[in-house]
Amino acid sequence: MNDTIKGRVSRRRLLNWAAALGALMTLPARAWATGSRPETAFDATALDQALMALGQTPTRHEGVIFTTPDIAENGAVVPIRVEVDQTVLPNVSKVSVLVEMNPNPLAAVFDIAPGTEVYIETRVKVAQTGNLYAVVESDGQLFMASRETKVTLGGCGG
Amino acid sequence: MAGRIKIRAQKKGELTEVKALMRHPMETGMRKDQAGESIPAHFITEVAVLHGDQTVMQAHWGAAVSANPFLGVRFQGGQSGDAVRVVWTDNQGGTGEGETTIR
Amino acid sequence: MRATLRRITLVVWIGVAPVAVSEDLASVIHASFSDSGQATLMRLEQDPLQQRCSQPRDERVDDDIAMALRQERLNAVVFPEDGNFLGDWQRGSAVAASGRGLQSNDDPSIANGGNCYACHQLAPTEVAYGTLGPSLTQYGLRGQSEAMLRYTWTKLWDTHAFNLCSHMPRFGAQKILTEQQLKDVMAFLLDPNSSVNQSAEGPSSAH
Amino acid sequence: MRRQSDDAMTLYRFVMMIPRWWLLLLMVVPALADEGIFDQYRDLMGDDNPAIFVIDEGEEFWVQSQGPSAVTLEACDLGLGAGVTRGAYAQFPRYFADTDRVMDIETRLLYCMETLQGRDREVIAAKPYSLRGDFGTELEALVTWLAAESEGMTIAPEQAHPKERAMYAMGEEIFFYRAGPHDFSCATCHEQSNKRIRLQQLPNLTEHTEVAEAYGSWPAYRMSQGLVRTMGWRLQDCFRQQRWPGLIFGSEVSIALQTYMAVNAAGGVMTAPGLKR
Repeated sequence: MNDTIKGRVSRRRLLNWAAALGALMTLPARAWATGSRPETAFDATALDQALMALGQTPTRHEGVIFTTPDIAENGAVVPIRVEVDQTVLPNVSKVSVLVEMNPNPLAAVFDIAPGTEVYIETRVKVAQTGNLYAVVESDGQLFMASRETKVTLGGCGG
Repeated sequence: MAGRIKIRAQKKGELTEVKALMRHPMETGMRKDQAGESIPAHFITEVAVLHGDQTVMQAHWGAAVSANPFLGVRFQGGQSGDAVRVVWTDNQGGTGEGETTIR
Repeated sequence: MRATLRRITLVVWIGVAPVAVSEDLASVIHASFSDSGQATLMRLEQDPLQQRCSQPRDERVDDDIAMALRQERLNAVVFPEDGNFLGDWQRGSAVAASGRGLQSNDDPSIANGGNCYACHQLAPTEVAYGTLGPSLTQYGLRGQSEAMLRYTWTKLWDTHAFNLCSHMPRFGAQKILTEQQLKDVMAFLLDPNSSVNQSAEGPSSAH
Repeated sequence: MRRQSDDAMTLYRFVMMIPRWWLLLLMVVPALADEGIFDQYRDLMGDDNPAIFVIDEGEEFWVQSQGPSAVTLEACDLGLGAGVTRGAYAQFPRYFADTDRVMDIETRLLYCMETLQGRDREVIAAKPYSLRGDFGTELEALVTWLAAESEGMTIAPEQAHPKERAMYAMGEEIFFYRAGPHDFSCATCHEQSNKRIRLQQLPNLTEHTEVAEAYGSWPAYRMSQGLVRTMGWRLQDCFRQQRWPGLIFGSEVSIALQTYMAVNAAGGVMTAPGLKR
């Protein structure tokens, strides 16, 4: 990471930032429709509940390309990637990531602007071995892919 | 103190690839400290990636995103020298911001 | 050079065995640690076996003292009073999986684990196993003859009775596991129904 | 005899019962069981290491005026002269005439905080490392930055002074010292190559290449803890898992073992801060 900047924020920058946040609130409405935070889905304590709260039961679709490790070195940090084959799933506006065995399965929802690739990388916590789900919204319909990730115990006192 | 962000933004053909690391504990609220006291929930709830003044992606996060979160996204239309910003807010009212230019 | 020096030291040790550690080293070690929960400074005192085994692997020699020590360990093994070696394999499976116990931060009122998976492959469905010890998958194929039961019990109770200076803990002799836990681990190894003695179920579980 | 051949027959039958796809699996499993088991995970992780924040924080602590004397640490002598940070980490542990003892970088930093800034050594030594729920300590940050100041440099601990050589010899003795209810020494896990504990690869710390790679990658960001940990912490936590009492920060045993590892690693390259499970 050579090309980085420090984010320590001076008062002046903070003011700039407040302006940016203002812009963030108003701009998207003009450019594209971002969803509000799906609180009910985040509060859900079971996978079915969380999926229901996202709108409808998603259909499995090969166009959702979901990459997770088969075995994670540690459950606290599990790298994941969600991509979509846009020739079969066009106009994707939303990507959600769920972890079946977590106390609250919904981990993250990404609102995608038109022109943004459907390509999300992040790292999530996985409480124990189980399925991870990627759910995408394409033309108002929900599609998903799932993958099992094994979470392993550490060595000496695990 | 506002949280720090490290960002790389690189032109890859038609696309601009953004990779960001954010300095944040992402506490779930379910852990206890050494003394047995509950550690309060403290996690980023909203993140946005902006190209110039256009939001290319906005995310809603729960506490299941890992500590010191990593985010990678790709968008079309960026030019070398354009500004890319990542901003976040957390459940305790904290904020973070980072900015870089596309290489 | 250093290895040669060590070997000379070793010869001296054996001559006056088993006074191994210089007072200097012992006092440095004592001054470098502090009581922490159940892990007190008492634990730094070496017994004769620990003294004897504090050498690099490739510098251990098999001599009369080693033979005597082995015999002493063998004589000290306590077999189950009721003559019953085999407990519940499922409980044994849990003992094998748990690595907690006897650390400074462990609650002494909760049973210790055996942490077998740290070093051994056991049930083939568990992929997170260590390789410091040999694989024990399909251990039950060795049968349940009296000799096999006594051999296995002895290995668990005090491995040094057969293999002096082995890296494995003395689960019985050092009271890491209770007699009942040892019986359960015995069943985990030897019961034909135990997961140790099954084959992995299919692509997804072995994956 | 009878028994043995029965067993052999059972084994033979068992092998013959295995369907073909199962044989394929048998070929796959050993491959997974090897070092490469986390390759896929590591590939997906990439090299974005959150320790990058801690490096910045350490540099800021270095130039921050603190303590009754209200001065920075910039006059601290880490062995290469007052204020020289570049390459200093790679030469620790080393003998310092001003204290007449061999010091590791962590105790040297405390010495500077005490002598330059007038801070209470005991207070800092009482909590050098993060506890659960913390987000890093000053010492962790300083050590991380200083390790980054040696990135790419050759590990070259001093061994000229008799006390430095004595420290190495003591470290070697301690490495093999078995004690505690489990009879564990450092060597129990770290004197053989190509061994794992659960799925974690164990470095052979008596072998140059492996100890160089291991020693040179600390301090490291521990993903399981969301924190950067230092070599001093690593040793404390090893002894906890060895079922020994608590290793005292800056103790002779801690410095002796660091000397043992650093000298065995000499000639290797500093790659810290690492990214570990």
